[in-house]
Amino acid sequence: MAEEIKQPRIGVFVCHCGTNIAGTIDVEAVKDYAATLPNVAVADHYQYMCSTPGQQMIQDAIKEHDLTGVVVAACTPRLHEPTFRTATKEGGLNPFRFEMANIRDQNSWVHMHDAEGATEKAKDAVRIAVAKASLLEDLYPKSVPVEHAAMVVGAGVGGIQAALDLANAGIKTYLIEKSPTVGGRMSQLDKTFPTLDCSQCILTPKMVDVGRHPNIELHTYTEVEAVDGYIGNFEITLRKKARGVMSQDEATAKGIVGGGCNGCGDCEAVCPVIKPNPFELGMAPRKAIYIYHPQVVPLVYTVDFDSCVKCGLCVEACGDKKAIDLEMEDTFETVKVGSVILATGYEIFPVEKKREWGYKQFDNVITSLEFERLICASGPTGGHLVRPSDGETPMKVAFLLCAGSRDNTGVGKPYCSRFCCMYSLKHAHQVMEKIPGCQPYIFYMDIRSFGKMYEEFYYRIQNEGAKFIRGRVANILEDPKTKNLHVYAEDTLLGRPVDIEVDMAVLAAAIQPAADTDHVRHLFGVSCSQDGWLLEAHPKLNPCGTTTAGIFLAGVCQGPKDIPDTVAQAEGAASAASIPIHMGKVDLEPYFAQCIEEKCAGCGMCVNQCPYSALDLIEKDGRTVMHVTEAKCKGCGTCGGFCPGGAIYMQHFTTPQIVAQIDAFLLGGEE
Amino acid sequence: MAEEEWQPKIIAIICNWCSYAGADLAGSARTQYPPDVRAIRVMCTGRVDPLFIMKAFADGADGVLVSGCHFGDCHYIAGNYKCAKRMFLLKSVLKDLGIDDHRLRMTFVSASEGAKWAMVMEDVVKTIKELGPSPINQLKQ
Amino acid sequence: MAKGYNDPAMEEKFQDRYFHATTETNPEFIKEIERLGRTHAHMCFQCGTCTGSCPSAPRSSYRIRKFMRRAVLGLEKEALTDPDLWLCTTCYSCADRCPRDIAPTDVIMAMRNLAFKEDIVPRNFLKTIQLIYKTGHGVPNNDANRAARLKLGLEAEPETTHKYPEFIPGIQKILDHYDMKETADRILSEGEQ
Amino acid sequence: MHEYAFFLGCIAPNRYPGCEAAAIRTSRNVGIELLPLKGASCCPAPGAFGAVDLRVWYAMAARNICLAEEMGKDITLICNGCYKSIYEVNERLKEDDELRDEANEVLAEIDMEFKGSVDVYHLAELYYDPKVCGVEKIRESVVRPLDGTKIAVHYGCHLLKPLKERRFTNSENPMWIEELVDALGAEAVQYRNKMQCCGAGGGVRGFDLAHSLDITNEKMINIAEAGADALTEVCPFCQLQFDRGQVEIKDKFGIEWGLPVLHYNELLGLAQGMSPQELALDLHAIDCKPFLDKIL
Repeated sequence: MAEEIKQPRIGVFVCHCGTNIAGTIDVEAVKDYAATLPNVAVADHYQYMCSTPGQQMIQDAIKEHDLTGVVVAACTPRLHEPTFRTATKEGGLNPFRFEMANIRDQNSWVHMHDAEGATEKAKDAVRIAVAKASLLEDLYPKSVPVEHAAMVVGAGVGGIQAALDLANAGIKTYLIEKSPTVGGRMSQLDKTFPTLDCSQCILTPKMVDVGRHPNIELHTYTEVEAVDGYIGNFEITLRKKARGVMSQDEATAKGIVGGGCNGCGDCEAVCPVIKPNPFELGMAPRKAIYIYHPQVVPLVYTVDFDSCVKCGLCVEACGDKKAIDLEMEDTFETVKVGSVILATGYEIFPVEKKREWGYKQFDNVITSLEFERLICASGPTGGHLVRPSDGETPMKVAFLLCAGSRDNTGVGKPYCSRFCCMYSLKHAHQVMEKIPGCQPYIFYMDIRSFGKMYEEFYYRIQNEGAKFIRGRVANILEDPKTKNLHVYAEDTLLGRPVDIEVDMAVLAAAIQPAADTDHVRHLFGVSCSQDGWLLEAHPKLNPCGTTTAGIFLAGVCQGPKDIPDTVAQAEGAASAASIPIHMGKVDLEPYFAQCIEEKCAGCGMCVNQCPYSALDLIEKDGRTVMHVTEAKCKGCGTCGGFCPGGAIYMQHFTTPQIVAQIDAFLLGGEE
Repeated sequence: MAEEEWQPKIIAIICNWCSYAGADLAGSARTQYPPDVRAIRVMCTGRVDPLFIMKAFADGADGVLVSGCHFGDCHYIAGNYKCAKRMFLLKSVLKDLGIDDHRLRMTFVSASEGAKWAMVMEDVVKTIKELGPSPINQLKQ
Repeated sequence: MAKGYNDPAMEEKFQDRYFHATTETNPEFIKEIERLGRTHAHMCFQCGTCTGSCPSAPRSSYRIRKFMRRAVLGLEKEALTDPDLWLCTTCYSCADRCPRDIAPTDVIMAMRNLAFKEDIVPRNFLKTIQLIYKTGHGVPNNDANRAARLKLGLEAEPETTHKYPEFIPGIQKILDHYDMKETADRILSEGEQ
Repeated sequence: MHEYAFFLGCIAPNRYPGCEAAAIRTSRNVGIELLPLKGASCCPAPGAFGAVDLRVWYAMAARNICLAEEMGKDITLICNGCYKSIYEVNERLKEDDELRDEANEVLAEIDMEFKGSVDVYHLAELYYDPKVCGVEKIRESVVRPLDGTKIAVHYGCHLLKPLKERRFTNSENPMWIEELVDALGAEAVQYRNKMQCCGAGGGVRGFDLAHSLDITNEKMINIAEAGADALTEVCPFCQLQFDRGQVEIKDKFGIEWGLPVLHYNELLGLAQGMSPQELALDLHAIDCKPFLDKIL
């Protein structure tokens, strides 16, 4: 802390960012002003400070002027702090002797019409930064080893892909899924656009792979209970929900030779309790002991303890396999991983909230996901599309796009759900293919067929005879006798209101984050965007990362995407998540708290403030003082903000540094 | 200087993860707001020592804004709760000292709320302009 | 743009039907509409939910979406002189269903206000103004009704301006503040000439 | 006893006085006292006046609200058109300083000031609100159940829409007036496009009568399909459109429906034992006798 006291010598570099900054702020004036500030040894400006010549300027100036600190007034530290720290280091200074003044994102861009005000604000920002830079010290990141394992939360197609990539890269991977089987939403779909290959056919091999990959430890019917630790060293507690049924491995572990569930289904046959199957969206029954569908991975039955009457018939039927334990309880397991990928997916917006379309009011109004099950050969009707009201084959079907998407009323979702246009085209194709003479009507505002071969698919469906009506549906009314539906809209291209009587209407309902997303993101410390989707670190340059080091995102949990985009992002996330694991160690930013023992009264009030249990009281030289476990400290500074004796030294955000910033703003500047 | 319209001195201490990112987002979206506020970045509002704020007022700040994550969204679990509690207490201290407690404000702006950040800026500047120069500045003169 | 044909019928028949965005439109129109209607009409994306909800659309040429378009583009004259403007029953179904959270009905009401300033207004509206000016009521009492009221045990005149005519001058002051009576009388008398 | 200032409007007292008489008596039976709002005028009609100059609409409605503010009573009323004007203007002036100042500038000329001190309720919503009356109390007040009758309900647009500016939560398929009808012993029947407009509003009845009647006629087709014995509503202007409108429909289109149209208060009056004479049902253009025969 207190080696040789050297008069600070600061170099200030003002960036033009092309015209982004220089178009509003008088950079010349800011540079000239900086040169007048105390401790400033050199001030300069340049077109693009982040460019190679810009960085070279910093390196040269450090040497030429024997600088002790560097200030760059440019964009935001959230973008280029790493760049300039590297330049500072290359110039021979400790990288933490760099400070940034944000004069673009929080200045020139938001005060575009107030050049004078913006320039004054930029001068103040530079003055504040110089004040801090004058007090910066050498800091050394703490290097910690990384656990050679990863976790993927959510086993839809995104989670499956990410887990397979990690596992194939030689990383032990825990794949966590809250439902009894992997597969997610994609396993509920019939066919996929634009290739029309069967969803299950392309997904099942991957589902099987995750079930038997030697590097993947699959935990279905399991939820994340608690998360502790930091990048490289997450300790994650899993709640393995009581399944009521043991797998063959679990049975073997308990010494039941040849026992455990082999998926024979004898239990299901005798179970007297019938409940709707959520996989079939309630359109087919299941028993209290169930599997969602025959392709489940793992092929192990699950007892729904909410509906089980514990009659014991299943236990009898299971016989010597002894797989069923109706007294089973939740168990907990803690695993250690280096990085985590969240792939928690989505659910359908409760479109009955948009009452005008009559979902859940009229039998023959269904959602697109229900349509997928009804048209699917393994679905509740064996792939025969029928009207829920009477089981008849529909000959006219209306497809309503943007059912709750692009909706600013506060009831629906303001965003585009992004894949509804394409699957609705696919649905139109399917009804024409399966039911000769069946006429689909697609009510749309815009057809967003943006992907590879998507526009061509639109062309094909139009050619096959689907009728496109450019108008959003105003409302649907049911003919009380026939249960047919009247769909009211305006054909905006024709300029006439339309009333089309159809047998069935399919709502391309908006999607929203899966129900537990908020809970999961809080566990992992990940932010969300305004719509509740998990927030990426940067929308363009870091779409798989989050602001919490070591946590990555894959698939729809980050925002609506179709299967190709989900898989692509999953592979990206897997790659990103594998980097620290392959490096074997990570550097933690050295923003640790330190105890100034002379000032510490040992009151211990800070100990309770720390959310990470990084602080303890210890006996030292006959006194009680606080002690920081650096690996646990994440540098929030909550202890430092609280300590009544000012005995906590928050590295890089020290009290003298912050007070200097405050003073520089309020007391410094022109007299 | 004195002849011109009075420019309030307002300082904002904002957290790195939510409000600072939200302020950056207002920038990317080019949402315009008045330039009166100067920001100091800390990792978490939990770092905000009440003494910083007292120092700012003693130095002559007309207003102080502390802005962090929404409750439940703190990058460090609960630093924002702890800060909010301190701010609440501090407000009553300010009142006792004869400083209108509206001069100190705590807001919660997430990384995705650029527009809200701009609204906060508008509102803080408006509030402080309505309150006028800090009584401490008047004393100093 | 006139073509200079000597036959006015031909000039009319072949009149320029291009939409001239720079010369034909009034940019103030949408601002006035949004001020009066208190709704962000410029955010309309022409989905047609309004027309699809409209009880007048299937029995007339009235297309509320078209009026929204005219508002957005500033086609003031075209909007205010179209008699369909007066076919809105103000049922507000469009307002409840608009995905952009606009109230098209209030856009129509704002346009009607602007039309009234141009003396474009159906006679029935003016007659209502005259009745209210005179009696305080748009649908005033009559002798048959007075008799019926007495039979019911009510007073012949209800507890309104009918029973308390001393309130009528106050109402007239409000209407006079906006020159309502004067305007109504003038437009109606001009129509009779 | 809950006391309210009773805003009469125009059509109820001047065309269907039975509605007024019924409202006063039926509400008293369920614990609501309606006090005369002396000197009230036209609300003013939202379609007719809002269309020509919204500023006048605000000022005139504000004057009516001021009368109740002077009484210190919340307002209740029995007409959807009045509800739109009085309720909406009250809420908007409370929220929007600019609108309020503009209205008060005019009101100052007649020594009045809008303060925003009262609330506005439709009597039907008070009937449904368990804190004031509630369906059970309505049911208990019935002495002559309307057993065996099928009644179609017309809510009317301005009661529920625009929904964002109302206390209600559903303008697409509400059922609460049906509950109030069922409480009288009648069967509330559902019919196609229940929420469609009666066709009268926005000045259309005066501007293009045939157009407005064509809308009404579509409703009559749908109601007839459901086999209703009568139609009930909570708006005298809708009542006028359905009742006299049927005569006009016969004149213009040659179609005769003969469907009795009764305000909910008239229906409630019958169920509470009032005679057709006490409700002046003879003033209705469509003879109510076929309906009355089923219950008397």
